Amino acid sequence: MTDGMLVGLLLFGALLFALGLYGALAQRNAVRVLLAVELMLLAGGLNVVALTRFLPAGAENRRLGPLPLAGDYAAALGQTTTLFFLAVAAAEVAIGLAAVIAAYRLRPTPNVDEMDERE
Amino acid sequence: MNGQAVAFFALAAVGLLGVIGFLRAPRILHAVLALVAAFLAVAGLFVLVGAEFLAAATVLLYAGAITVMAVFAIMLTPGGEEKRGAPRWARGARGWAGLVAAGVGAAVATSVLATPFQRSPYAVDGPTDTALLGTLLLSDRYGLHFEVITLVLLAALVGAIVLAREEAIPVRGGARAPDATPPTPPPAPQKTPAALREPTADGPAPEAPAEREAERELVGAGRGDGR
Amino acid sequence: MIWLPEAIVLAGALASLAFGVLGRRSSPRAAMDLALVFTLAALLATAALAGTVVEAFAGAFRIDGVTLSFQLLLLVGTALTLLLAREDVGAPAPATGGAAPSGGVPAEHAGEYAGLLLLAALGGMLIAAAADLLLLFLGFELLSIAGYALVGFRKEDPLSTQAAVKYVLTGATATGVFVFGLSYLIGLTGTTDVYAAGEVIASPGFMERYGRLIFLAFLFLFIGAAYKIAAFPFHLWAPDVYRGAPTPVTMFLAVVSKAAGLALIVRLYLGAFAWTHWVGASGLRESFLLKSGPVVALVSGFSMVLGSVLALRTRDVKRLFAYAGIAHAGYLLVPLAAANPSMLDQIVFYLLAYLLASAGAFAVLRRVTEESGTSDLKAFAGLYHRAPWSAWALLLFFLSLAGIPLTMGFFGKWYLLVGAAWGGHGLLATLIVVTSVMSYAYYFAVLKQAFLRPGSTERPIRFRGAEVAVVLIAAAGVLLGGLLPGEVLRTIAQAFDAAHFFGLYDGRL
Amino acid sequence: MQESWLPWAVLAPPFGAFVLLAAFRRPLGRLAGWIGAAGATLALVFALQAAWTASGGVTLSAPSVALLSAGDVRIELGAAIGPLQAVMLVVVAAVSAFVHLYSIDYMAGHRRYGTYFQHLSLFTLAMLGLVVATNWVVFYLFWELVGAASYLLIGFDVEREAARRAAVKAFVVTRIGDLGLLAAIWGMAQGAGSFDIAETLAWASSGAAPAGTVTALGLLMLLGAAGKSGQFPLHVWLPDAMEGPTPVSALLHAATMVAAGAYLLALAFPIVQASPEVARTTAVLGAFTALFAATLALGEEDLKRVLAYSTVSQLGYMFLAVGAGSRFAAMFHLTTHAFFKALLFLAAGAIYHAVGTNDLAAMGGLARRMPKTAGLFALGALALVGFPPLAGFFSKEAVLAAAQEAGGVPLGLGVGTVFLTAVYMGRLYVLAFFGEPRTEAAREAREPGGLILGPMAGLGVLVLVAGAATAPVAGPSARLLAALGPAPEAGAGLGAATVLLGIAGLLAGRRLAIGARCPMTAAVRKAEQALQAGFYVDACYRRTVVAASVFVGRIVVAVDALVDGLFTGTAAAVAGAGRRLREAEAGQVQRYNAVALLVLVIIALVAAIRGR
Repeated sequence: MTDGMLVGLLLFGALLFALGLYGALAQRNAVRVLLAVELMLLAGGLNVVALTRFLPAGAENRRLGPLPLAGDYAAALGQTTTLFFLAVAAAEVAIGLAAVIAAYRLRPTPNVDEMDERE
Repeated sequence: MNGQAVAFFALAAVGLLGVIGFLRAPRILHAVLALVAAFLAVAGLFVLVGAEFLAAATVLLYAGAITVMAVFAIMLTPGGEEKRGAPRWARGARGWAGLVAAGVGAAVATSVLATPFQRSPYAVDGPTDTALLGTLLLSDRYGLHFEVITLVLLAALVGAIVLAREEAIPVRGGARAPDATPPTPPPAPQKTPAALREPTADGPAPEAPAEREAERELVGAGRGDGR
Repeated sequence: MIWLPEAIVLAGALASLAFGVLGRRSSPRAAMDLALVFTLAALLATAALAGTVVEAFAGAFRIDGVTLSFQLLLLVGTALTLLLAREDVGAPAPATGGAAPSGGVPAEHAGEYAGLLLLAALGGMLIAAAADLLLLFLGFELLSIAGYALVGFRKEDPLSTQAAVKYVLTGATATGVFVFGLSYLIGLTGTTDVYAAGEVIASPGFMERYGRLIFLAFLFLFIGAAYKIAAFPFHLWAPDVYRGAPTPVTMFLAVVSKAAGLALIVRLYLGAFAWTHWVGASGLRESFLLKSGPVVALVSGFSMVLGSVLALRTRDVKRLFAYAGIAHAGYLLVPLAAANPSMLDQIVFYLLAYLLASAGAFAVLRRVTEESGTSDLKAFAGLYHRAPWSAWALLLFFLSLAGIPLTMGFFGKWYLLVGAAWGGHGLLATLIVVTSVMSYAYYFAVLKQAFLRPGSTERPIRFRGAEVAVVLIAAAGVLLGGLLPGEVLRTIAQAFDAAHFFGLYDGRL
Repeated sequence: MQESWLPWAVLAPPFGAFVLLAAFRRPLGRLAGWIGAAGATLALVFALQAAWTASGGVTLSAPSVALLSAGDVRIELGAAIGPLQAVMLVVVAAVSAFVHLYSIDYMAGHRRYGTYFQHLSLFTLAMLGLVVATNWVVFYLFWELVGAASYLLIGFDVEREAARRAAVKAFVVTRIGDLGLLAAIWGMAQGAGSFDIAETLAWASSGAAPAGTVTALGLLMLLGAAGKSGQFPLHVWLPDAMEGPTPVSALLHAATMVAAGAYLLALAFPIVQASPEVARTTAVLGAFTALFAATLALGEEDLKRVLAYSTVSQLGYMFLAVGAGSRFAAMFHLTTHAFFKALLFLAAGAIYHAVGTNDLAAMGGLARRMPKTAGLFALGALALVGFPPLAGFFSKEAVLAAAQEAGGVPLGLGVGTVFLTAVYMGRLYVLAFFGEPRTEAAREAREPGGLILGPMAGLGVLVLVAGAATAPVAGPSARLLAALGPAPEAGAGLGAATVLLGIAGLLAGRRLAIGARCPMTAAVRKAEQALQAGFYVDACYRRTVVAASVFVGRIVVAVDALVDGLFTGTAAAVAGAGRRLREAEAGQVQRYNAVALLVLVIIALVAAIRGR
């Protein structure tokens, strides 16, 4: 992988993250907000995978000692990390959608700004 | 410009278009479809950097499970922003959010561009052996993580069931009825939870308007009427 | 068996969940009692580990002074929450309709209620024990996700479910920010180990090359974590969520969640960032602390001021606690901003004071709001005549929270103040004083209702046994800490020596 | 320095009484009063013993307990008694004992009899603790506790709205001063690296501290003292504090608590002295307050409020003395003032019992109905005005002699105050005791019982003899006061002048009292209205301090509205400012997240562009 490729991937990740953040902050529909957050998480995953392909800086470390297959290990580490991100993303969406449905049952609107019960 | 670069730019373009489509589409189901395109593009990028297993997982989880879940939720909660124009505050919020997103994007992009990346001599290219992933996941260190993630999913599962399940007991104050109406008698016991029923026209009368609306949206979204 | 406390809590969670499925018809409260027994057992197991410094799971899991002191705080908070939550189960919802501040959790969900509480506590404990970036993140998520569900537990109240939605959305956004920061940290350092990441950052030439991105990573991680303690800038979920959640869950968020969030910040910030030194390009020694300190100070200062100002405007007691909690989050960050050798002691001591006083106040608040069906300030009118002892207890708790002498909170604030002065942060010290004075105003607003205003009724309020227990435990703790602060502090400092936390940097484990 | 348990022993009896009363006040019934009185009396015995020892020039130091330690900084719960502390202890314990005894009858039959004595014991404990503290943190702790006890006692009659409001006002206003003290403590600890009182004072006066810092610390401390002692412009709470029971006024708001401010300055004397600016400010502030409050007293129609303004005025004398560099004069005046002002208040309480009001317009001719009370009141009044051989004459002369050092203006103000003091006391006395009874109650007024007259008589004796405390024949007391500093030399003329001024003032006061019932010209009436409005200072507070918080809130709203208006282009947002603040509490979490995140975005951008 080349320098340019890495920078391209990181820039794409930054863009994905920024757009996701925009969606999370500006969308009114709760489902859309949740999906926008997924974009942010995916951007993080992409970053790790790209960076660990390129820079296994932790290949030697006083605390962890030398590692076998340093380069492959680092790449696998990055992908494992992203797997965890994916799993967490799924859990967040599940609970988020459940909450939206529960709120909708009492007050039929999926829009966050209309969820404003005051006594 | 080699093949890799071409593939990268193509995938990135598809991804961006997908995300923008997701943000701009007036109908939420269109938005979700656009998002699927973006997810697939990211999966393609994963293949490009040699993370094939991850690509498969992304397709399954994001393009598959999460999107389907979202569609379910959308069907169950009709009446989105299409109904009325955004209130004044929402227009203001867009300005703020745009400012924040632009700022964050600019900060990260500037930093990335200004950083002199240096490829480590250890770095490897080519696809990663999926077996290594498996070994890592069951290693001393990440075995613990693996167990904890099951707990996270367990918590999500239990929490989602508790929240989304419709109680057998009647909900006080008229769950479906608007605030002003007098309390309606509790609906007759239903065999299937309402949350899982298909939106058909033969439902109980008080619930019809909401579900009709869902139907209308589905039709409008061009996904067929399911009948 | 250094993971015994976690194992016990996990067993408790699973047992409660199983009990909820199998035996819910017989005696719903038994699930809560079961959970409480497991929590107390875990408390004992944790206490038995005092003084241990050891690692497991290839260094991902670490027991040291910080771990144990935070875990003890979390378990005490969880136990008190369970005591309060016990009364929620199967209790009839108040007759005032959907907008009531609290209300019953359906008896058939008792098992899930207890199980999720314990899972959330387990997430907090994992945070406290994690020396691994991913494990920290997973603990954070376990705590958050269980919390989202708990907030929406009063399913028949729109306030509760809508609070859950807001909590999820804000939380998910914060998670996104956190993950993005994490991706850069893990990607650039190539390791998920907190301390190893710190070593990589400190390695020669690394910061020259990747300093910008590392700083951004720190910024994102810190902001994402600040959400959990309801600190600026992700602080505004707190009022609505505190208001809508069942009161025991509000207390859990105010106390346990905050402690866990602080553990997250301590582990992450001090482990990987703040303590790293390297020789810069100019040949001078540089430290990350100098770069990150102002950010922490800013977040801390904004939290204090915003929380205090907003608290002055509210008339709802649960929301008031949320705003005050934002200010307290600001206080708790002061030691990190004004880094000094005993900052961990300061945090733990203040956290303990805050935990005890809040728990007691929530116990009183729960009963009072339940009786009157509203959490408006006027619910407290005439409390002195309806339940004099609880009114006095409330006075004690509020005095402690406001930091008035002879209570634990006073010494907590003094200690922070000393620390801030020590670290040379005059402005933060001033803010502590000024916002404390503002806090007198809003705490006294409640006390004024309780002592000086006639209530609409003179009918005595009868407290449930579990609530009385919480109030008594909290009052005893606040008084003990107020009268013998030195002893309490010494106990904290000795039994759970925070210095071990930095042991890695001294060549010790 | 001498190791001794005595400093703790002084605190023990009131503490014991407080605990007893807190635990068993209901079953104790009438006994509660006696327990409180016993506690105070025992404390007095220990205080006298400590004073005796301290007069030998030693400082009694009690074993201390470490309260907190943070690195090098230690906070110790210690106690010590030097000459300064000994004087203060005796004054506090003595007045407290008399007030306790007096209250046994005075408060008899009150619904919250036991609670009253519980609060009183708590106050005595806190006040004594404040005096013996060796550490600023502990000092501050007791300082706040004293304030809390004051809050409880002012608002003791919770049923009355006025009492509740006065309690809150006292709490808030003194807190402004407390902030100053807190800041001063913090600054001293910063500079000296210690919270120990002796160490910080040594640091401040050693010259090691930068002059600017010392001045700032001194001014902050002055702010703290002014808040507690009701000095201008923080005096507004003291007259309102008269809503508390009269014995409370005598103990807290005349003799001891309000004198804590003067005591603080005497304690921190090295700081005051180390900075000429602070000394000058203190002297001018004190002298001005003395005159200012005396003027306010002229227009009051309420007996207790006249005495309250008089207290503010006399406290001004103490500040003047400290500022002029004489700790001796300040503490001497503090002592005598405690005795005669407590006497005056107790007599006022007796009148209130007999007439049922504090309104001067409802009195008159009481001298015939209550001769003993009238006599004792006259004794106190003459001491206040400063007639020899009463206590007030000597101490006031010492203050004025010291004021000569401070320059012409403070001296002039101080001497002028002598005249005004005589005027308002003369007017008060004539209105209350001479002429014809103006109400039925005044006609039926009766002398109080022995348990009320007794403590008054006791204080009367002290007022008679305390003037001689500095004379060599007095032995220990003279040595004790002499240890505080040299007695200022007074010219022979000064004493004579004050006496003449006093006589002239009394006569003028008599005229004023009689004239009060004559038709007055519009101008005089208007001036009097201005005086009764407290020189508008109260209204001024309402307009500034209270309004300021509202104002800040409005600014926040306005800024928010402005920003919003920029984005949405709606001018209506400005009009709906009030509604918008409510919205800020409501649920639009997303937008607020966005706005809040903006701050961090800016940091990120700056970091990215600057390079780390």
